Amino acid sequence: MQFNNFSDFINMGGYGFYVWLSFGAAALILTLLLISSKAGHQQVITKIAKRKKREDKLRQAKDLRKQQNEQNKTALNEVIE
Amino acid sequence: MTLKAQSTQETENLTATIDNSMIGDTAQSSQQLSYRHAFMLVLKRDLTIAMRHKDDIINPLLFFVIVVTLFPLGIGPEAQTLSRIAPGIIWVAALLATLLSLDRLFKSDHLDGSLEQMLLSPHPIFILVLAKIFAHWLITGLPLILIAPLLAVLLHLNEQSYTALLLTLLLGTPVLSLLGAVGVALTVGIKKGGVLLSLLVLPLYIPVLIFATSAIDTAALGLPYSGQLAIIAALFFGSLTLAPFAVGAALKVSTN
Amino acid sequence: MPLISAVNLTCIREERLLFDELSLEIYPGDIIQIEGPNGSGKTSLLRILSGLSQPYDGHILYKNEKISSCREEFHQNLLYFGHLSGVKDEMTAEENLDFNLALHGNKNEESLTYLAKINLAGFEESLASHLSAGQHRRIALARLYHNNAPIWILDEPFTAIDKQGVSGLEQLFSAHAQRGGCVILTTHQDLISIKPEQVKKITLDYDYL
Amino acid sequence: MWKWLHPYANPEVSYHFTNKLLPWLSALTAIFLSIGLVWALLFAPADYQQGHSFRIFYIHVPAASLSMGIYVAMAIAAFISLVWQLKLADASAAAMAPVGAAFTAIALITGAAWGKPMWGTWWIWDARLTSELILLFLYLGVIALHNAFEDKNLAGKAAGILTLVGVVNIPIIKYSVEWWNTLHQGSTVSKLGKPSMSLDMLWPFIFCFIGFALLVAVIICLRFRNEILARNSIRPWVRELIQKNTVNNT
Repeated sequence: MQFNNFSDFINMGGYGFYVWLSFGAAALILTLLLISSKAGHQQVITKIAKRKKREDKLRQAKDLRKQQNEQNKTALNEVIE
Repeated sequence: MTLKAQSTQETENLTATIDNSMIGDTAQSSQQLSYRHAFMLVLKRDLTIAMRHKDDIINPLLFFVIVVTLFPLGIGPEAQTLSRIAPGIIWVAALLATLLSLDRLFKSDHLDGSLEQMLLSPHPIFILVLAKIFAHWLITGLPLILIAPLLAVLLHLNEQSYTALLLTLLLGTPVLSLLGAVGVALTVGIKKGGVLLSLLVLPLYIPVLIFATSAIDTAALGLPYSGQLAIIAALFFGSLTLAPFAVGAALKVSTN
Repeated sequence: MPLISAVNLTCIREERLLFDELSLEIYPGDIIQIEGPNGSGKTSLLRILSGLSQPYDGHILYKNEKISSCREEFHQNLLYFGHLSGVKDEMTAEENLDFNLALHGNKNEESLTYLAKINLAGFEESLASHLSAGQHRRIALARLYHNNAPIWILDEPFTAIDKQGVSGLEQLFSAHAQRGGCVILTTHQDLISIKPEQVKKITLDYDYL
Repeated sequence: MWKWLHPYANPEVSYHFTNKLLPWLSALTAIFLSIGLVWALLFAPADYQQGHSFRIFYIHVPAASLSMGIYVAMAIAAFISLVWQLKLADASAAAMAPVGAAFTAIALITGAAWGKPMWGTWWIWDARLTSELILLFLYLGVIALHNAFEDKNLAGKAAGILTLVGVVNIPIIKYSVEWWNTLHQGSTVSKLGKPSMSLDMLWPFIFCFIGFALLVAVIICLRFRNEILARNSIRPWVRELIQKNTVNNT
């Protein structure tokens, strides 16, 4: 142990400001990067999930339209017959 | 989803009856694909367009002159200070003027579709790209070199440095055009590529700037500056051989 | 032997699957019309066929050879005409045509006759910027009359072209197909003067809509 | 080698592989980094000349060398993706760029904070600092190009070309800046001599270095995972994965 007490440790032999600035800045940047990278995973998943929902809706609408068309057709055929 | 377009039977009968001499003998009816021919073709076209669109030549030049004139106004008219920083000012201004003119290198061709046609031509892309870059240098680099001595007078450049200034510009401005072309090719498909272009290209210009200004400074002291010139020449040949391929690859990405 | 064939093409644009595992073979004499609603990937397909765009997956063959390995030969035999006509405003009609022909390695002795054929006689010396949109496209289309490239890939060739011009072009297409070339085109209009049995249709429809 | 590599070139396999790798890597990172940092801050001796300010060294040097290393790794990935069309290499290059930029920024900030007590000024146009600054510009260019394209595959290709152009230029830039620096070096600024490291300084340094390198690996893995998902969003396996994920959440 190079330091006798806590205030010595903070003071860093007069260089405290510079040492803690360096360590603080590094810690800040790395934590932010780590958090954003980790959060990115969930973001990507929600984004894809949202798009999937939209596509499902569109597909349903398409199927519905097809069904209606067929119904109309059969109705028309019945009328003709 | 699989679709198959099948050949109809009729077509074979038809082809038999009709003279098909036009198809298939492309080698005879087309000109030899010579590099020189392709190079001259594109060069001539780009110069013709520039001549009919003269502000393309004049605007970067005016920009160059105005930027250089701003420095004495900002720094002060002392001849000693000005002659000390003259090489740097002239070179930084030349760099910015080149950057300003780069945008047009591929932009208008991209917008009207002629870039696509060039990529689809049977000529190798690098030769067409090289011709375009050479045309760009003739239109912007060469006028800069011609007007630089005049600006050097305004900035009280050391009398011994004029040759060095001209030589470095002569070797250095082609490097600026070549490296810049890579940046433009990468950003030509992007809507707001202008600012991005400077971010991409300016760091690559640093070596040229350093060696060119140092050559001019060394010349002012009356010392030999052939070392710096040799390095700029090396940069020139290096970028001359590598940049056209990078530009070709980048253009393919940008027009995708 | 097919002139040009696509093998298992997959195309993704803006994170949307336009087509998946698309294969097709195009033979000499084919006139192929690609249909589909806006945004269904017609232009993307044509650009991939011409080698301008890279597909997400799959590849294009020219005479059973990958186009990346016979680029020069393929490009000599290809005439691609996109949405953008590739005509420079600063040059005259004749200069534009001359350049476009020479760029693709063709002789350009007869560019005046080609311009006359596409109804641009008298405009040879005018700058393209003074001409109308339809005339712009005609300058680009004049290249079709110098037809030594068997593969024509034409994206909406009839845009801004008048009725007479359209029927002229259609005749040109069927003549080209009869000579042993192939025409791949997109258009929203029906082809009038080409017999329906001569035209093969490919319909693109997207999966997710 | 290709046979062995082949299964990992499948996005699904490499996604799950990365997922499995992450906890182990994170644990190792935590161990090395905590040992290294505690050692560096508390137990390593102060430098006889620079006193306790020397402790900045334990971040500055790993950050600086990693920032260069990441660029080279990114260039290799870009080369692989351009030559062999390997989409995963593209994704990994995209994952590396922000990490590299962050470490370059750390190297610059710690360099300035170290310079102030040592040289009496926050910034000097020292050759190493200058080339580090230019490296930051190169990184920012790559990131900006990535963001400028909407299509991720195109973005990857464009950024790959730029990365390769940059990697050719880095030695030239570095050499020119060093040469420029010796030319303009004023006599007032004394450069830091290479610290002769004793063993009780070397060990914490080694731990810090490995710790930071592992941290880089962890962050790159995290981002790589995201890139794979984003690039394969229409693939059935991603759809299934998301289905499971959303079911679990609700």
